[in-house]
Amino acid sequence: MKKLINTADSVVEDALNGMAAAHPSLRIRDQVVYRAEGPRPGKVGLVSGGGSGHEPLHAGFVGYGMLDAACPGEIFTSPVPDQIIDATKAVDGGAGVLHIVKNYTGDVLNFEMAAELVEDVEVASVLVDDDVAVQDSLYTAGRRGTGATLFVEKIAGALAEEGAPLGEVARVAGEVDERSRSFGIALTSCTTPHAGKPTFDLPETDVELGIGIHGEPGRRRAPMVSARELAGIAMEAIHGDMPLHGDLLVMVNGMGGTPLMELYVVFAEVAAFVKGKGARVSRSLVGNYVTSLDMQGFSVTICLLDDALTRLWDAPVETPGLRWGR
Amino acid sequence: MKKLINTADSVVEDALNGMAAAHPSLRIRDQVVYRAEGPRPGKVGLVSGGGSGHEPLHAGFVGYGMLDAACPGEIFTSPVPDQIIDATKAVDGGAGVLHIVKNYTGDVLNFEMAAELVEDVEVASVLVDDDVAVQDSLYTAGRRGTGATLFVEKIAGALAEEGAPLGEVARVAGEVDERSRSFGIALTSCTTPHAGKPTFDLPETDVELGIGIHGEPGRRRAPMVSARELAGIAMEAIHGDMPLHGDLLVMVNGMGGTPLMELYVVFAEVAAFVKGKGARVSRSLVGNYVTSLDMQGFSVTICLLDDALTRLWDAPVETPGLRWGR
Amino acid sequence: MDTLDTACFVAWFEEAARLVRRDRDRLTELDAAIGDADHGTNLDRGLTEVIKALAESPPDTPVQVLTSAGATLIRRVGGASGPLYGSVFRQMGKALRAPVTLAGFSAAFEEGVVALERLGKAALGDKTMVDALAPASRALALAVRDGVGVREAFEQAARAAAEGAQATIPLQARKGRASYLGERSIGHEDPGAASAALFMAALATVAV
Amino acid sequence: MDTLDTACFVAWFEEAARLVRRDRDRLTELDAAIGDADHGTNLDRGLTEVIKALAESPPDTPVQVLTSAGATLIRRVGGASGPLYGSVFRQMGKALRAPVTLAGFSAAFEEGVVALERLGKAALGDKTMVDALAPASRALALAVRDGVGVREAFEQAARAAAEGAQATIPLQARKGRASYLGERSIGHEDPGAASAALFMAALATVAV
Ligand SMILES: Nc1ncnc2c1ncn2[C@@H]1O[C@H](COP(=O)(O)OP(=O)(O)O)[C@@H](O)[C@H]1O
Ligand SMILES: Nc1ncnc2c1ncn2[C@@H]1O[C@H](COP(=O)(O)OP(=O)(O)O)[C@@H](O)[C@H]1O
Ligand SMILES: [Mg+2]
Ligand SMILES: [Mg+2]
Ligand SMILES: [Mg+2]
Ligand SMILES: [Mg+2]
Repeated sequence: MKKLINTADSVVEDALNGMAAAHPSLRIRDQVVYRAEGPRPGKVGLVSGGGSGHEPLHAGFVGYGMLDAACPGEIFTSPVPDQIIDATKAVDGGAGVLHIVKNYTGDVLNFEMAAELVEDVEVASVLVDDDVAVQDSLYTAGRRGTGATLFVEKIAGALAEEGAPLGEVARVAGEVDERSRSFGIALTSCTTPHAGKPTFDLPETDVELGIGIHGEPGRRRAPMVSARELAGIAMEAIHGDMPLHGDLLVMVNGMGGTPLMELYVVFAEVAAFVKGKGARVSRSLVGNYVTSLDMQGFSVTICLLDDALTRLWDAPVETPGLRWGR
Repeated sequence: MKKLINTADSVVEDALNGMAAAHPSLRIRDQVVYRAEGPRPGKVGLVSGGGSGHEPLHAGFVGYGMLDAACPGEIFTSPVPDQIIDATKAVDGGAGVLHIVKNYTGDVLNFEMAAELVEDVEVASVLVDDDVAVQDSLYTAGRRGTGATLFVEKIAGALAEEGAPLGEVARVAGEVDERSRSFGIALTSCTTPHAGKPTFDLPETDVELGIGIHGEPGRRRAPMVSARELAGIAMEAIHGDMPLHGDLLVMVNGMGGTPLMELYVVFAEVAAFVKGKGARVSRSLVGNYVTSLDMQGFSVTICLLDDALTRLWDAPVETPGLRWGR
Repeated sequence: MDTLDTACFVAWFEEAARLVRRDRDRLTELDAAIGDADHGTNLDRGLTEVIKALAESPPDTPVQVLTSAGATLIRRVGGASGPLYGSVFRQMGKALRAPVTLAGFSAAFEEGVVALERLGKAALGDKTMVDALAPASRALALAVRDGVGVREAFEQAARAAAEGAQATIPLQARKGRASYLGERSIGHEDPGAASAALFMAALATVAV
Repeated sequence: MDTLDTACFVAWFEEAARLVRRDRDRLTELDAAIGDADHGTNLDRGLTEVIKALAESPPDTPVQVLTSAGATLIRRVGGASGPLYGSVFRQMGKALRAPVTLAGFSAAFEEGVVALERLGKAALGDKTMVDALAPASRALALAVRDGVGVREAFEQAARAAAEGAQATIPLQARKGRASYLGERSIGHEDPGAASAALFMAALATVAV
């Protein structure tokens, strides 16, 4: 394993120092990333967080039109309640705070503990669980939260910026999650700095289907095939769970080690699939947004848009990782 | 080698189809990427291009405030004169066209041929050669054009958008190149789709210092060390060639397979180095911008800013790969 | 001596920290197979902090040891195991009465395990740390019933935990990350159960 | 027969295309060592197009073969080798006079090589395709001087090109990508010189 790090123990802190140095729009305090300008009175505050290793998620989405604070944990380890409590208190502008939580046991437990412990702030929370690779049954921890987190953060962020009340922001955030589905495929495992070797071994001939964003092995292993066929597998999984129709927001997301060129190759296939189903790519994102360290592979996330959601998606956003309209 | 492609022969075309599907702001015709809205009368047109495999460079920088057209060649192979001629004619708004050419024999020859053959369009050209790893002597093809290409495209693009004449746009483009230096380090080789195996073998213990963006081996091999030390090597090379002072535009660029988190770790070290020299990080970019397929590693590019260049850097830009201010 | 004093409790965590440090890579590898390869690192970081906190503000009572350890784990570990282990010890601390007899220890430990099950919504057989801790708690209760001495009671608890951890191997996970793998989680020891067995092994070595 | 007809020239490019296809991976590997691993692919793509173009609009004269091949290489290859090889054949076509004698061929070929040297600003010993083509041109000129037959002249040119390519191995590159490597370019055969040797080998096999 070769990584651009100083030590495995310091990687999260070192990367946050780099973020602080690169983005004067951010302030970092006690391992929480804030907008430099602080809370806006009357605006609902948005806090998210999770294990590190998914950059730009979440810290890269702190800024106008998106998050007010992000709580990065250690690599693949959800943040601790203290971070979330600090963030929640700090971003409250009097209108309450929405916690955007990816559905992992660790994230859920730590955000719940924080929400219970924080005082004098009205807290609502939305659970993101968009990964169709996981059966949503009593026999699992439920579906994972993956790419849709970006959609929820963007759209809820825009709504909060407009001054919508907490209940409304939470409701729309939940709606975005309900209308979104993801599926991911890995060509290689990631390597965590501490483990120092790939989390799983994947021969040159195989891929993992239905992976999450923490280097967990997927639901099954399959032979490596063309971009067209891999995109087809992901799209069939999504379409089988949520029939595609109408205007879609489509993200083809790299897992961190996959170059943009390959993601565009996948996007062409995804767009062709969408067209074949009579639906329409109305908005799109192609890039490394919700990553898994250095893993090679991709995920597709699709949200069924309506006019209101499209308008909120298009609203200005100004963060290190996502920016338009200002 | 596992890549998200259909065939090695179709990868450039497939990726361009994906770009077209993802970005309604672009039009792609005969392997040239244009702004959808076409040339603006009276505005100097900006054309760049080069081998594919460096995405988002160049096609991802077509749009308001940057390029008018990009000519992508095959992987690591400069475009052919026909593409450049087509692009040059198509983007001319009557004020002439600037060719932004990275200093590689192939790019130089093909752009020169095109410039000779194109008729009725005033053509100027700027050669980007910022890579301090290469000795600029009679005994080399001169310094390579790498990260500074982005700076030149952005700043010249802003100036063209303001309506500056061709001579002025070319002059400032050249000035940006003169004030910019780069140095790159590879942790792994890239793998081209056709070759199907790494261009060079690099053991777990070593890095290549002074690499370009085409998988060429670097100037020398050295032991893998910490991000701090690697950043120091790159910064000493730059500082030794162009003493750092005043306000700097600093890019820490990933080679395609390096996750953002590691680039931020490097950026923290680069910022500390800059501070140590009494200079100031005034503007910055951290991300995968000028890549080399799936290579892991980074490059640093630094431009000595002045007020005029800072203003042009800050001017609005709206491209798939770089966007702010609108 | 029938009662467990503050030093015993401190020694428990010191020994647990030592065992987890020793087995850190093994725990992380177990987590790599069916999770996200951080359990060893997480727990090692947490227990290092626990020992530091205990050294910085030396506890006066067993309850203080447990309360401090529980709070530190919650505040420093993150992930699933931080709040879960933290809750075990925090709840155990709440339930513990001085002086600490084996019966008192057993009853408080059981409350800790119940808090864990409630927080994690996990039951025996879900392939989690519960599968090691619940049998250990039962072993303690049986030892109390049978009038067994502290040392032997703790050894029985350690054995029960180790067996419980081993017994997770053939199970399909229903909680935590491993549940995402469906049938592919079968055939691997649960990392949390493995670390729980270390906690109980540590207890056995510090028995008075 | 002392003159080279259109079919000879077509056969030259067909044989060159065959050899480059056969040695594509070797050329790419040579380029991987000191360049960017695309020379075999580039030239194979270009020559495939050359053959296609010659088939689609069959040339009537040797000049047309060269002009078509030169233009196709320039229009379809890209990189350094596209314009450089393209210029060799385009210039050679411009200089060629019918009917094509060995002396005429040699003189035109020399003009092609001079065009290459001018365009690439490369001289013998810079470790480029010039190192194979210039010796080949000289061998042709000597053969003309000595009144050698076409077949033997082409064989001598092929030998000179092959030796010239081999002679690039110990050189440090001063042009093209390989020059970036400085001393590390020493010890490797230049890919363009290697492909130039194939062009000359092809010529030898089609000699009348
Ligand atoms: N719902 C749950 N109830 C009880 N224990 C759980 C639950 N979810 C996970 N665990 C335990 O936590 C362990 C994983 O801990 P760790 O790797 O530190 O956290 P994470 O899964 O967040 O990476 C699992 O092996 C399992 O024993
Ligand atoms: N300036 C030059 N003059 C002559 N030949 C050159 C020059 N630069 C490069 N070449 C030749 O081109 C070859 C490389 O061709 P190719 O790999 O197809 O292009 P690129 O270097 O653009 O990838 C080199 O091996 C060398 O023989
Ligand atoms: Mg974890
Ligand atoms: Mg090339
Ligand atoms: Mg884990
Ligand atoms: Mg090459």
